[in-house]
Amino acid sequence: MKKLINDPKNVVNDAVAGFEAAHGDIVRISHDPVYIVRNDAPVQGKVGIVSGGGSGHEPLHGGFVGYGMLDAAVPGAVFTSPTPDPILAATQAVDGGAGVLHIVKNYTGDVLNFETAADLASAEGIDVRAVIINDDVAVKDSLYTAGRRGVAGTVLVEKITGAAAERGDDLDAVVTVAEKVNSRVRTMGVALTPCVVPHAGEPSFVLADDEIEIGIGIHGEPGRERIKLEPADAIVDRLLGPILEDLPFVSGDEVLLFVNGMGGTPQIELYIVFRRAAEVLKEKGITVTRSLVGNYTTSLEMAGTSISVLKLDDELTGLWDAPVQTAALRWGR
Amino acid sequence: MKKLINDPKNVVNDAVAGFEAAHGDIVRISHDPVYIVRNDAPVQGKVGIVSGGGSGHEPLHGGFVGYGMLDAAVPGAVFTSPTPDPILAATQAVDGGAGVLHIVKNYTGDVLNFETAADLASAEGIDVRAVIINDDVAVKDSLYTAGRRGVAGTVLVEKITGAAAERGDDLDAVVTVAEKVNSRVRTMGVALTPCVVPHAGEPSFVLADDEIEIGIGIHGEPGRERIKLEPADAIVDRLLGPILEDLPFVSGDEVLLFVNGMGGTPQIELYIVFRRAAEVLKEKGITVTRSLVGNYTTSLEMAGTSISVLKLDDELTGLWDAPVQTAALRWGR
Amino acid sequence: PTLDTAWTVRWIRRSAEVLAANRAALNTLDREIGDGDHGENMDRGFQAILPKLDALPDETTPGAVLKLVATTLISTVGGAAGPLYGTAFLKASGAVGDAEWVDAAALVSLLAAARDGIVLRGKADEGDKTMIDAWTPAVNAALSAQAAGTGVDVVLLAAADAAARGAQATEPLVARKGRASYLGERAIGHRDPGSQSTSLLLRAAFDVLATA
Amino acid sequence: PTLDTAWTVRWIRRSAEVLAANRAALNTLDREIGDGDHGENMDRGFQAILPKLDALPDETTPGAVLKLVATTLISTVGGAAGPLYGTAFLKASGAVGDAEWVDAAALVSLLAAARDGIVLRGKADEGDKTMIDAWTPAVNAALSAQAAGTGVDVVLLAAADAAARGAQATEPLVARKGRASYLGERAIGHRDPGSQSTSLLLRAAFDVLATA
Ligand SMILES: Nc1ncnc2c1ncn2[C@@H]1O[C@H](COP(=O)(O)OP(=O)(O)O)[C@@H](O)[C@H]1O
Ligand SMILES: Nc1ncnc2c1ncn2[C@@H]1O[C@H](COP(=O)(O)OP(=O)(O)O)[C@@H](O)[C@H]1O
Ligand SMILES: [Mg+2]
Ligand SMILES: [Mg+2]
Ligand SMILES: [Mg+2]
Ligand SMILES: [Mg+2]
Repeated sequence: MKKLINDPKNVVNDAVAGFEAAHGDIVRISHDPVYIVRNDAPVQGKVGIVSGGGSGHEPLHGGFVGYGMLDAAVPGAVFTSPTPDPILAATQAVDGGAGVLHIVKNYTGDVLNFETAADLASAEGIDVRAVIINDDVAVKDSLYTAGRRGVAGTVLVEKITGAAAERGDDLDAVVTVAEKVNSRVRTMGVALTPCVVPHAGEPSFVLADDEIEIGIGIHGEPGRERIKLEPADAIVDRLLGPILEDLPFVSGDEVLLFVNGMGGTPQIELYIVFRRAAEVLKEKGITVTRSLVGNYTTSLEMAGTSISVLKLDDELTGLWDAPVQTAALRWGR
Repeated sequence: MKKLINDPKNVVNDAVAGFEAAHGDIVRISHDPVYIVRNDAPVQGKVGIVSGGGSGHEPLHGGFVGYGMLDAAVPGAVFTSPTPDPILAATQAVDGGAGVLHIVKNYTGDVLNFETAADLASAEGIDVRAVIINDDVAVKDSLYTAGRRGVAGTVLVEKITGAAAERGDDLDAVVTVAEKVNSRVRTMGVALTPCVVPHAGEPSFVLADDEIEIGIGIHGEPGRERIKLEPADAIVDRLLGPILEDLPFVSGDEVLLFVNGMGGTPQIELYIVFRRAAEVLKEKGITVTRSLVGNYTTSLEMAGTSISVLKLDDELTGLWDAPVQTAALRWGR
Repeated sequence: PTLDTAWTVRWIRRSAEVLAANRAALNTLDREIGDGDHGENMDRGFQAILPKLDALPDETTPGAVLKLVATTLISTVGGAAGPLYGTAFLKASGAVGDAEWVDAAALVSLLAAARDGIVLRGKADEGDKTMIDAWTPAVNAALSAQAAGTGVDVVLLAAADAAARGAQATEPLVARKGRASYLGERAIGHRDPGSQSTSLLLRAAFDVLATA
Repeated sequence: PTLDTAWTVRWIRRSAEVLAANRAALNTLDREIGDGDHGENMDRGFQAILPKLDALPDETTPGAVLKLVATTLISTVGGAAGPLYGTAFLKASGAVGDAEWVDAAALVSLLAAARDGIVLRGKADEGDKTMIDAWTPAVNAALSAQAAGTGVDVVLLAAADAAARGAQATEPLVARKGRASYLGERAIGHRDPGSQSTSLLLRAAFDVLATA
């Protein structure tokens, strides 16, 4: 394991300190308990948006704290949900009197810890609601499992919901927007190489030199199936098929196409993936009107990609286009 | 070699087509010869800024085409300078009557091919000037070599020079700004793992499990020395020392600190690097007033980082802050 | 043997030792069908308890110790295991109340309350390939032993043995809760890490009794 | 033997074959002290020439063939080698002018002009560990042979042999131009890839003469 780290136990603390040093114009940091909060929090009268989860997916979530997106992010240890204390503290820090929304990826640990924090915050009189993100179509038979996982689609939920809160929507309306985005976005990923959790020091799984894992999770959890490496276009077709069938997306839809890098994949490859995905959508009569390409929901140094497709309408497009000013996503200001 | 590609020979073409599909709001693409040009080029009366070089360093340079930065980028084959034809065509496409600046990283191939293109463009009556970027302090004895290499500092030159052109500076003034930035920025990098050029199919160099390469180039060229892996803070100190001595940077300076990812390094590690670099600068009385962290000048999937420090003054800070709208760098609009 | 405050403290200390020793092994189990951090999570939580045990007031009850464990786990472990074990210890603490020691009947209540707490939060059934597959057999075995009129040592041993068998019995299962549920058939042949840590915890409870 | 248009075309075709066969070997040399693409670059350039050779008009001169090679290399190779070899062939073309065939004296001028073109663009001195270290000995050997009154075959053989020795002699050198110059002492022990491709090109020039 070769990493640019000091003590594996300090990875998150060191990184958060670096984030603070780099982005003091956008965020403030609480170091104990650890959370990242928008510089001007709490914004009076605005619904506060808090997300969080295990570290190792950067820029998710800290990179999305700022005007028009998240009010706070709570990073846990690498790939481990944060505990309730920092979630509670972050919730308090962003409460501007209009209530707080928790955006939670659907993992047992995240759900339970956010639940506990929400209970504690409610007990202190804060109106807290949660939306659980589960955009990953790789998980089958979700009725009989912990359900589908929350993966890269989370970025789109955070951006659009953040814009709704910023324009002044009340808590109910913000929840409705978040649920709407979650219900209209589908994602599937592939891994070419595993990642190495710093404290573990070993790869999270092993792939042969000619193998890839279709349907990989963002913590290196194995996916749907392990197959031989194929040309990029064939891999894209494998990812896009289940995505398009699931909603389903149909001819005439306008969509946002998001090609996400898992952390270790060169950008040039992400654009090769985007090319084919856009081509397939076009063949099906689906119009790509917005796009996002880059490392936005990563799994440390894993090589791989995920494709997300979000069915847009005028409201979602408008909220997507609204100004945002975070470390990792910025436009309009 | 596992990559999300189709035919290795089509890597650049496929990626450029994907870039076009994703960023049609910002750029237009010429496919034969291949170059990427700002949507509204040529901008009448504005100095055109063209850069380019081998592919594999994305988002450099295509990701920086757009308002406030480059007018065109010319991607060569992976790690291979483009030929004069596309450089000439891009130069013609961005000439708005005020002349064109070529921003060229200091590699023999880039310098020679841009030189030939400039000769051809001049022969057609376009006023072309070139600035050669050589920010890499890893190369010693530069008097007796091909000189220092142009590495990540190029991004800063492109941003600031682009802003100068956008505000209406004439060609002489734009050249002066570019040279000023180049003269005030210093960079050094480290590799933890090599990269694999698609057509080669083999790693560009071999590092043992506990070895790192200090002073690596952005094409996987070996660097100053190969040492055993050390904690991140110690590695940062090794990179920053030669940078600060070289200009030199001194107490009282205001700087832009840029921690660049080589492509395969998780963002969390880049922030660990940033933390220490900012700490060292602070100890030396140097103030970090602007920062940039991320994968901006990459070497395919290489794991590693480079640190760049740019000595700011009011003019450069103002130009840095000026609006920019490109695929990879965007603010103010 | 008496399950008093001293036993409770010894149990938790021994658990911390055993989890530290099994950190890598639990990580490996979790890497195979989860995300590889279960050993890390449990070790972090129990290490955080140790200094607090040292700072406990002289006059304290088993229930108070269990509550301290609960709150510390909740605030340091994270992941799925943090809230689940945290709730388990919280409910266990509630079950023993202010008593100065735990008799066999109270021990059964303690274990049942812990298990019920986990089910309340995690909604897992037996056979879902989770820590419940260690807890439920343990509770059942403890109940049988206590009903047969045995002492706390035999009850604890029965619980620990049943948990160990329960953990092993997760191996052939397909998971329906937790991260392993994403794997479908591919989870078969791997032991659930949470059931293994449960087995380690209950074994420690007996071991410190035997070695007191 | 005569160095006419047919020879020139055969030379370039053979060069394309030899470079394709040595693609990986040249990449490897370049990977060791550069960026690993020299074989790829040269192969791409010479493959691009082949269809153009087929399309040449019947009436053409050695100089016109060399010019076609030059422009094709310039517009397809990129990197350092593209402009350098491009300029070399351009100057070589200029040196032979409209002649229908190249005699020994013209051959020496051709080689010298090629070498001078490379120096003009790349500013390398002998001993800088570049392709010049193959070209300059080749030019000198050709000149000596021609001065001694030998035929074009002997002149070409002398050039090819000298280039081969020159390429080999780059191995102990520290580089002062090109990417290898960044390496300092670490370039020692590795052959310069451009000197090797020069040696291959000049050998091909002789070989197609011998086998005509
Ligand atoms: N819904 C649930 N009910 C009971 N136990 C569960 C549930 N979900 C997960 N677990 C237990 O938690 C263990 C994983 O804990 P841990 O690895 O620490 O958390 P995470 O899965 O968040 O990484 C599993 O092995 C399983 O025993
Ligand atoms: N300034 C120079 N003068 C002469 N030859 C040079 C010079 N710089 C580089 N070369 C030659 O070019 C070769 C490298 O070519 P190539 O690998 O195709 O280009 P690049 O270095 O751009 O990747 C070197 O081996 C060397 O022989
Ligand atoms: Mg976890
Ligand atoms: Mg090259
Ligand atoms: Mg786990
Ligand atoms: Mg090369």
